[in-house]
Amino acid sequence: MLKIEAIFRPERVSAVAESLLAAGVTGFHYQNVTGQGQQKGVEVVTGRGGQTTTRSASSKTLLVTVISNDKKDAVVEAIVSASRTGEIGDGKIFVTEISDTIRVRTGEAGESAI
Amino acid sequence: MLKIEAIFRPERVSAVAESLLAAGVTGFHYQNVTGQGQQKGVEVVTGRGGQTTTRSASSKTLLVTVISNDKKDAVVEAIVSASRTGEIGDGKIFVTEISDTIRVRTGEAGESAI
Amino acid sequence: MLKIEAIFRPERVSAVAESLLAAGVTGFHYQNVTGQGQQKGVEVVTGRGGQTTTRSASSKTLLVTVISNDKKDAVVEAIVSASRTGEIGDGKIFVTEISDTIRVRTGEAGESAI
Amino acid sequence: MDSGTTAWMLTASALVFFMTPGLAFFYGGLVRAKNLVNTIMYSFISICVVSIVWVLWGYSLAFGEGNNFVGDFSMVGLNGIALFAAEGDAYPPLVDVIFQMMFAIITPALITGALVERFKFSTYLIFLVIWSTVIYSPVTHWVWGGGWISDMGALDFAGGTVIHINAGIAAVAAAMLVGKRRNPGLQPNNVPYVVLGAAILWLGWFGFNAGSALAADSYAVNAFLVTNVAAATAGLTWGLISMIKTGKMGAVGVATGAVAGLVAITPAAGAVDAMGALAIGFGAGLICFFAVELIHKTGMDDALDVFAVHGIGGIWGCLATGIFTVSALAGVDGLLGGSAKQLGIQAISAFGTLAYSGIATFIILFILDKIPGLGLRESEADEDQGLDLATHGEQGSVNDGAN
Amino acid sequence: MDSGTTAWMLTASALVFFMTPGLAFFYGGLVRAKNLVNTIMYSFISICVVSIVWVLWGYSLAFGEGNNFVGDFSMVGLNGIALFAAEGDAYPPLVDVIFQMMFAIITPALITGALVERFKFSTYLIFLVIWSTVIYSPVTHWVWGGGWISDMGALDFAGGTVIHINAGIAAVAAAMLVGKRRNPGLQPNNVPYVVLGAAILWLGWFGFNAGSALAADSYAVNAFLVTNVAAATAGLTWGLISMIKTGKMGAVGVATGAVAGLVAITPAAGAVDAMGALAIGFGAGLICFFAVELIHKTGMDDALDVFAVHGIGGIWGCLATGIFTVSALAGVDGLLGGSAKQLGIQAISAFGTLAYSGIATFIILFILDKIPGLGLRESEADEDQGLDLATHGEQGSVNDGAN
Amino acid sequence: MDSGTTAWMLTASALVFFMTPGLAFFYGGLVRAKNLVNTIMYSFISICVVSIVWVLWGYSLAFGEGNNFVGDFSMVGLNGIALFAAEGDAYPPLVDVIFQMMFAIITPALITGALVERFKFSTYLIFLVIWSTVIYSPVTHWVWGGGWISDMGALDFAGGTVIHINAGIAAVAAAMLVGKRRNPGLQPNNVPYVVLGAAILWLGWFGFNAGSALAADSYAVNAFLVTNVAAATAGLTWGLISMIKTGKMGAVGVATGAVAGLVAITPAAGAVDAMGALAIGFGAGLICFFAVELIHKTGMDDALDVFAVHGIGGIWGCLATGIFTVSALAGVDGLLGGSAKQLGIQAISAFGTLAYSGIATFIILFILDKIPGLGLRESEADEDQGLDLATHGEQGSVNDGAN
Ligand SMILES: Nc1ncnc2c1ncn2[C@@H]1O[C@H](COP(=O)(O)OP(=O)(O)O)[C@@H](O)[C@H]1O
Ligand SMILES: Nc1ncnc2c1ncn2[C@@H]1O[C@H](COP(=O)(O)OP(=O)(O)O)[C@@H](O)[C@H]1O
Ligand SMILES: Nc1ncnc2c1ncn2[C@@H]1O[C@H](COP(=O)(O)OP(=O)(O)O)[C@@H](O)[C@H]1O
Repeated sequence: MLKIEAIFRPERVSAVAESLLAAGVTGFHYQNVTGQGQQKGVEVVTGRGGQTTTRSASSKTLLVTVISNDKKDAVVEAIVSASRTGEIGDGKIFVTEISDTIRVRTGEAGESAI
Repeated sequence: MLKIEAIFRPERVSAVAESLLAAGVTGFHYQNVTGQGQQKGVEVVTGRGGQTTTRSASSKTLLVTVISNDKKDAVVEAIVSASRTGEIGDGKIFVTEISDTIRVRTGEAGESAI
Repeated sequence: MLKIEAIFRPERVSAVAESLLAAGVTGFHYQNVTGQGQQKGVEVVTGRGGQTTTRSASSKTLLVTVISNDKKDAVVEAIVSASRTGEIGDGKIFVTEISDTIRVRTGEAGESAI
Repeated sequence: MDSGTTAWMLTASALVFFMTPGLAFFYGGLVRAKNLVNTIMYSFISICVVSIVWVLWGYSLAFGEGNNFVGDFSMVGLNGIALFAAEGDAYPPLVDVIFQMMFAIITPALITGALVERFKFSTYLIFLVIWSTVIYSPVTHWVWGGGWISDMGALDFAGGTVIHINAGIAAVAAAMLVGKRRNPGLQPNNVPYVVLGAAILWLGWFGFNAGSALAADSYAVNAFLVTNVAAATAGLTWGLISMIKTGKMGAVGVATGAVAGLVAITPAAGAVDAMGALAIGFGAGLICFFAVELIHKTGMDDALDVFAVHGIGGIWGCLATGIFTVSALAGVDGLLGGSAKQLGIQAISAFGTLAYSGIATFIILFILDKIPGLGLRESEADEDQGLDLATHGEQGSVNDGAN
Repeated sequence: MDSGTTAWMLTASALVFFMTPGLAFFYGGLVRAKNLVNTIMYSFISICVVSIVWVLWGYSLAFGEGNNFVGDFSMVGLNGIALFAAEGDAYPPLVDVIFQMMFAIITPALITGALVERFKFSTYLIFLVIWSTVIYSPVTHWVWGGGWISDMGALDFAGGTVIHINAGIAAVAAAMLVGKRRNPGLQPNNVPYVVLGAAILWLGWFGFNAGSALAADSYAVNAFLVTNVAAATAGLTWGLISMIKTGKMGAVGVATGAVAGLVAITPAAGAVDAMGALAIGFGAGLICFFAVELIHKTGMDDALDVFAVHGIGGIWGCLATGIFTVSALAGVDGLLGGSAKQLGIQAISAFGTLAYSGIATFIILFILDKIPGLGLRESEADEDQGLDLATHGEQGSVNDGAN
Repeated sequence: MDSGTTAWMLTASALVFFMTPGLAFFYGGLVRAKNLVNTIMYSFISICVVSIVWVLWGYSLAFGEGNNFVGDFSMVGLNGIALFAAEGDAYPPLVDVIFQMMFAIITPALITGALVERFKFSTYLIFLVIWSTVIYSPVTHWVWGGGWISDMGALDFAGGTVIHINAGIAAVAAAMLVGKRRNPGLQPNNVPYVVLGAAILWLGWFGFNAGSALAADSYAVNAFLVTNVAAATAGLTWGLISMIKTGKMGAVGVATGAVAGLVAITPAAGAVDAMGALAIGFGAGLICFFAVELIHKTGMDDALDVFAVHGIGGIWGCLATGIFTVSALAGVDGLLGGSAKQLGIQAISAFGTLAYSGIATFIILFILDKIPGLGLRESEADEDQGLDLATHGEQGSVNDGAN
């Protein structure tokens, strides 16, 4: 089982969600995070409006989904295709192996609980 | 060392927290996330009140705790027992092996830092 | 590749961010979480002001960064030095091995995508 | 016609109108985030429902000739009320309809503090109609419509009995019948909303009390002054007690204290001077603070302390009016002026209201609870999920990119 | 000079002033979180820009003698308007400048509901100046400055044509030309802001309608009453329809309904009584509710339903004035009083305004769109990121430790 | 008695009251989220504390006969002030107590913008009492109580020296003594709150300035008009400068500019016409904008720019009154009318206030800092954690399921 953590622009979250469902993902969750990378960041007005400053961090969405190993490529492709703009700041996808999944409602564990 | 990530209904968080402490967990953290799974989602009124739509995603709490391997079953049981309602949407528990833990205050590492 | 998850006091986030960049980290993201550990928690006034109660959970920041294995010590040191106060509640750092990273913008994978 | 008085009554009516949205925020900030919209709606919808009830039959039941106990149906639909001021009128007669309408709106909204986070919204809509008709209008008639309380010579300048004692005891009945929340929260979801609400209430109360002079005159000015003094004193008293007890002065406490002071000065605003207001405010801060503590111990889940603040605060104000009355203003002496008589009259008016409103509200809710399809309480699942989504299909605030 | 009337006009002006910030919150709560500041700014900056335009030339164009269609430049810079009330004046002449200024401010702000989340802010600043000058001032002249609509004998007590039909049809032109949002949201970002905004609008509307009596008299009092009754009825009607259709009564729906009721009663506030207001409010709730549904089906992205609420609501109010007019108040009979004549006049005034404002707004925006460096729409990237950061360098709320 | 004037003064007092909660939101929105409640409380508690000080002795010290420098204790506890208007009074004498009370409340609250996010709350409570007594009341006496500034013939219609210069320079003393914040933030936590606060301030300022006519007359109407014009012009000026410099017009900038305009027109509101107000507003936007920049460079941590906006804005207004005065209104000519004399008098009044308030505030705070158990600053740990939790045990908003 793999955990896919994807960081991308917040306005893409609906597109990514759709794309994931189309790729056969059964569940996921997401949240707002503040992200910093190579992206210049966002320009914010400081003080009372006299200067702007580049806030290096910018708003991103972090989406997490746990999938079976064989879906990895499809899922990565689904996320990339739905969130890529080609500009710096598009985000990253991290893949981690996880050792177990349990479904709270039924208590079932392993692949079938995903 | 294992990282337990549990997703469940927000209103259960106090119950889960208590249950975890009873199971001997030393620390955890949690946050609001938006989750999507098999659950139908929540009905929201759209526009000015003429229709409702089912928002597939619903509010969930994601709680994370790092524990030693031997506590896994007790902790999973603690979470399941405190968050199960038996209805779709109860949530999932994901287990990941982690390689190290460091306590910021003392710098100590490994099991004892958990 | 390692994923470093650090929990620390929210007011330290700028210091940690700077310290990480100085240590050569290329990106990270963070968010507010509610954390509970040994720390007594925060005193909140309840009801209309007649009593205070200790809310065991307190606000923390969770910062996540993915790095190459060789940077682990430098990064941990960077975080610890920037977030330690010496008081209970300083937080924890968790290290997990991850199996892959993909950069959305370019599609490149592995170490170079970090 | 006196255009100055008319101007002030229009302004005062607008200010009192604004109190109900203020209350929506005061109460809304105090509940948990998942019930914020629902709590706001309890107040906001009262504006809609009660305005209609009032012009259709509420005003007539309250101010129609009728008997000692209730008005009549002579002015149903405002029938027969002149559109234009007659010679000698200080203001056009519809001013009374407007100004009193705003009081009728806020009173049932006050009750909802007791029942938030679990009461069934559709039942509440019906409750609003019945309660306004069966309880609010008659009690108003008692005090201002020529009923037994006014006959007795009780002093209630701006509605301590009609509004606060009345709503306070109804809150007890509601809290008892709807039962405790499954899982009450620890902290208010939004303290700025609580302060905003309290500030709007305070602002509106200038209209409430100074408007009750029904003229732009010296009584109005004095009422304005004492209103501010009592609220300030009660707010500070509450804050300081809280600071002494816990080391912290919370905004919620100061705001609640100020509201308690406003409640207490309401009946007295035409009868006491600034020094009396200091005393009444101090008493309100002190008494209501400990009333909250005490009532919490009873285990009754009056969620936002309506009885402690409006009930007890209202009773204190009602009695204090009998104590601090200045004869230059009210024409009668209070206890401090050497006469206990007024205090006795005040006490009777308070207890009459407590008894009638408490019992009648209990009966109304008891019946509504039994009617199939109604009932007082939302389902457990809805209560857990939060009533914003369950009842209104809305969330207080949404900030995920997907929206 | 009548100090009571002066007092009321000052108060009414302050209340109408407050409506524009209220609108900022009403609209601001309805958009997505990333456009909250931008939406608020559309209204707030209108206060700044239009106040200046108004004293420099707007007032003169609206109220200068001029001809049947537009005023003149005789009072540019308020030149020649006496600072002091003359003998026999009910109030100092600057009262008209003030009171009318507040109307001029809110009208273009109303339009912005159609174009939020994508309109270019710098172009909007220019649009404000042009629209106020070329459309708002003339239409005001038609109705209140001695133009053809007033000559015709149309009844428009507080500006149903001038403000609401005018803004409503301008919104259609704006929505058509700026085009659809790339990705409209599902839920409002902040329901309490919507309610706060609606409550402030409602409050301010007492000044708007009762102030339009231009005196603290019986007309003002009646206008106040009918304003409240219509708003309450429309809000409840909307909420109940929504409850019947979806099982849920949302706060956004009730708030929108109340605004629709306020819009509809605006022209009628000096001509109908409380029972007429009940009918107008009920009609507004019903008609505007379904207008929203219908207009959504056309695919036009009038984001916050300005045309359905202000346009259709305004037309309904304008016609309803011709139906429910009570001759005791307005001096003419409505359809219910047996005369269809007034209804005809009302219809002509509505259609005149619709035609002129719709076409002229379309032309203004069409030209602004073509001017290099202007254009109507922010870039796609900015729209996606949200206009708060892109245009104002600000975020609605920030709560990360790093700040 | 003039009921119209009384009605207006009651309304104006209510409007000025509302400014302090408005300020709470204006300031509260600008700090970081962890200090939101604390910042709101600085303003809100001033209502409670200063109301009491004012009726007990503050009013007497300000308006008692006394000497050229300060009043006396003759009206302690409002002793001797008639409850009823005498023959020939335009309004009941308590109107002065009420209206002036609201000014006394907001002035120290203005200062807190300089010291937010680190000042010790318990010390602040004591500071409120002392500052009101030792500085506010005397300076008020100078200008309106028959003291040396009024003797000199200085024009200060609504309190440019008493309120704004006074608070502005006190803010400098406070910022210097309390020292810099450990870690000032980058962005305001809540821009809508900033706009809401600014809008309420603007609304309230109509009461502040037009109420200072002490009558519902032509002066009040003119004051209302110029208030709006100056605020609008300053807000737009600020926004446009910001747009030119940074490409972005932020809501915080426009709101701050509007407040600067309101400050600047305050002393002039009874002496200039709408065109003068345009000039004063433009000047305020321009001067205060660059004052903010300049003062930031000094390194003094006047957190919310109180000195730049209220101090510099107040001085500009004070001098501008001497420039743009229209003799038809003020009875004297300004510089534009050909006389430099008034300008000189204005300058002296400004500098007198600056000197006294600056030095005296410094001394008060210096002493409070040294008193064991008091001190000016919260602990470093508390400052880091945020004063909401540390001082009040509250959080601005809470939205985790556990609550
Ligand atoms: N090493 C990393 N660890 C965790 N998050 C990262 C890392 N690198 C980038 N990110 C996240 O990805 C986002 C986009 O990265 P950025 O470097 O700006 O653009 P790009 O991925 O297009 O090169 C960042 O805002 C940050 O949230
Ligand atoms: N594969 C997954 N990866 C990540 N989160 C998941 C996954 N499946 C479910 N979830 C989370 O668990 C929640 C509950 O899942 P759901 O399928 O609705 O109900 P149940 O677990 O009872 O079958 C979802 O809202 C989502 O947040
Ligand atoms: N086992 C754990 N798993 C996840 N988070 C933890 C764990 N232990 C501690 N934390 C987090 O670290 C924070 C600080 O821990 P705490 O025990 O209070 O102090 P310290 O680390 O200084 O001993 C907690 O608030 C919690 O968020």
